Amino acid sequence: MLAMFFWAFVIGGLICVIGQLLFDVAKLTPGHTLSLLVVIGAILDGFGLYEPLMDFAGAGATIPITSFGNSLVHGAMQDAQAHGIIGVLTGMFQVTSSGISAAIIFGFIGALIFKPKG
Amino acid sequence: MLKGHQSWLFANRPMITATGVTGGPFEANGKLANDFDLLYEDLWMGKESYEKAHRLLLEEAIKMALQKGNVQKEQVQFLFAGDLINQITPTSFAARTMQVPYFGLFGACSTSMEGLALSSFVVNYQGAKYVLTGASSHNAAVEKQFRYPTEYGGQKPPTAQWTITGAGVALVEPNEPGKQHPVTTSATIGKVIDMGLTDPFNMGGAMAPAAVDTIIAHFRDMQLDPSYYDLIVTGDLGRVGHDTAFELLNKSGLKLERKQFQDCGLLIYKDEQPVQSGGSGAGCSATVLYGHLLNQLKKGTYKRMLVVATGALLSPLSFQQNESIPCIAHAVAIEMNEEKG
Amino acid sequence: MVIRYRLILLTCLLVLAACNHNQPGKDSQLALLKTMNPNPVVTDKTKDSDGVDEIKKDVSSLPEIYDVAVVKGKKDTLVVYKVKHLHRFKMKKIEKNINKMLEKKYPKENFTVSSDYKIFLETVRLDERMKSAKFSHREAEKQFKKIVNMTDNKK
Amino acid sequence: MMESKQKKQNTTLQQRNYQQLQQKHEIKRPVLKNCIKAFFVGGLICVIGQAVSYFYIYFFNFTEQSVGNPTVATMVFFSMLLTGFGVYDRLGQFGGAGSAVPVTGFGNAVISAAIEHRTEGFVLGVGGNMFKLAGSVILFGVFSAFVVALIKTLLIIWGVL
Repeated sequence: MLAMFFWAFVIGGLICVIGQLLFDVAKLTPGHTLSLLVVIGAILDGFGLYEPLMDFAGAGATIPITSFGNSLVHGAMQDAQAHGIIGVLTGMFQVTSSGISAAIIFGFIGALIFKPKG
Repeated sequence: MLKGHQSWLFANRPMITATGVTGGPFEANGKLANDFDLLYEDLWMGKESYEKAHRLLLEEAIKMALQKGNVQKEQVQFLFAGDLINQITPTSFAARTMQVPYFGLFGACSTSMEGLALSSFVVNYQGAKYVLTGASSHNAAVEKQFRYPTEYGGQKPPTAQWTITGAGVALVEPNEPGKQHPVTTSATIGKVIDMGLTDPFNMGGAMAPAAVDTIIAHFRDMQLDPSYYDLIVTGDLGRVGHDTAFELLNKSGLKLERKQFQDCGLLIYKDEQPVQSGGSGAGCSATVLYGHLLNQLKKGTYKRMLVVATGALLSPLSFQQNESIPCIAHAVAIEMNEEKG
Repeated sequence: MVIRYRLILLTCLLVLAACNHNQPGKDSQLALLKTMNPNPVVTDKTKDSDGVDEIKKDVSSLPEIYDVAVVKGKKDTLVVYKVKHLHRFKMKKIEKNINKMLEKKYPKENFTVSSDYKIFLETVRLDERMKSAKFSHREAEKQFKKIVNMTDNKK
Repeated sequence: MMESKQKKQNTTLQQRNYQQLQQKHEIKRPVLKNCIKAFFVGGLICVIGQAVSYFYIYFFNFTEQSVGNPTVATMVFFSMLLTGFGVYDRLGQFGGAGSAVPVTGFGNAVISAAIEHRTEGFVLGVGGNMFKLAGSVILFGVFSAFVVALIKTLLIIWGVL
């Protein structure tokens, strides 16, 4: 379990370093960088590489935004296996819904109770 | 009177009789806090939106200038002012409150000198007895429009600049000989210069050539040597733009000394404040000039100064559409009125 | 400001309440931290633990694995193990291998194999409860079925 | 790519000379320092995430596989608090990608936009602008996932995989 924390730290940190290099060396905006990372996550899952990384690094792989792409593919694949090709459309958000709905809900609650501090 | 190609000589030497300068909490911790007339502890300034706070900054600065100049707002003929927000609403709304005939200006961060040049021109030719001119910006309101939400955790590169929260307003009147006030003697209106830079986090680098172009034009039109001024101050080039402009000026053959060439964006904050490359925004040159620099002029630290306010004429839309950043700079020369006899 | 402080307080309370919600036994508190090597558990009275010991030994012999727990219920046998960290990349393959090996060797048994920490934790908890006399076999069987179900809808 | 090439051709000699001169004065981004900071901030956020997921494994009925959802939701909740108290923008300036890449950064993008545009009302302001930063992540995530999943499904149907 302690090894898990260690590897979560290392892998999570490294994914962030990739992001930082995209910021500073490739001079991408945060929006471009995050979009790119999500696409990379989706493609990695397409080759079946993201799941082992998640087994290995735990939150180090599930917390970075790359996992968003991964779980979108996952949801789509699950439904595709159950319902055929139409499942690709319908299953998309089955696994990821929590991140997006949490962001929407907490975003709205945030707007109700907070003011921007500047 | 037109002099040279793009400069005005103000033979009647209009006076800046009073100024009002307001600022926010970040400026209160800055180097020039003592030169502000009114500093707010809170960015909201008791208003329900940053845009309203922005308007309040300008309104208070105008009131302050009127009060110090002992003039009623009904006596004022014109107000020349502007800011950075869409359709310059904060300024227009302040003008609604003031009920003064109003010219809305947009020159991005060069608005302050655009306004001062126009006001001086109008007063010089007896077009008005009292003219108010000014510019303002509000950090959070401007960031919201041009960059990201203020609470967004994006990393700003070291070339980025900090939009200042503040408003500077000057009351311009016809010259009365012997009165100890700063006077404007000439102005040079710049043309739009675009060197093809596209990084919105490096405005200084984009604006430097515009400043240089206007400074060179000023000395050419006025047939002067840089040593005529003991201070040439740019608006908000920041560290990057200022260094670049200095090198460009020296390459062009104008002999400037480092001490003589300063920048409002570098003067306003302390080194340890996290402003990256320096201050910027329409309020930057306005607050520093109408506060700190005019105080120094009155004290005698400087005899003559040339203020070159620079503006980057971009919008969030234009840079998203991959347009480069066009820039402009306007210069106004200021000195103390001659003593009587 | 007051509202904000209340909000923080509320969060703290929520977290605390969640912490107190079920007090686990001493051993299971550390189940994720150290090697437990729990004894095989049999929830069914009628069967003895001979076969179970053997299963445990077989699975433990794999080099990628440490710490194995085996629970035998009425129908199913649950095998839970921890994978050495650097082998976690191959976790899916290891699971497949174990499944294959067990089915070959014990064709009569119905195996559920898992490497999930949660399942491991629950088997240790089950073991602890079994030791206390109050826990009947029927309750144990019920709890066991719950654990097996957990592995089914794990995704 | 095409565009940047075109842009280069459109610049005059004078512009190019100036850009070279300007580059000399441009303050370089401290890439190494930024990367180290991103590594530690990002790593730390992931460790907190790991701790949260063990918390859920321990006290609730979540397995390692299913714990991702509550963990993400909790991290976004933390992100809301930090954003609302005005801490996350400072963390972002320090940590760069370290705080932007984890899901907390996604939460921050949504929540900061929601808070910021509250003055324009809840429908047009909060509702209309909530996803102005994070929307592209959802768009490209969903579309790329669609393409990947479609290809994979077709390959499975055709018996290639």
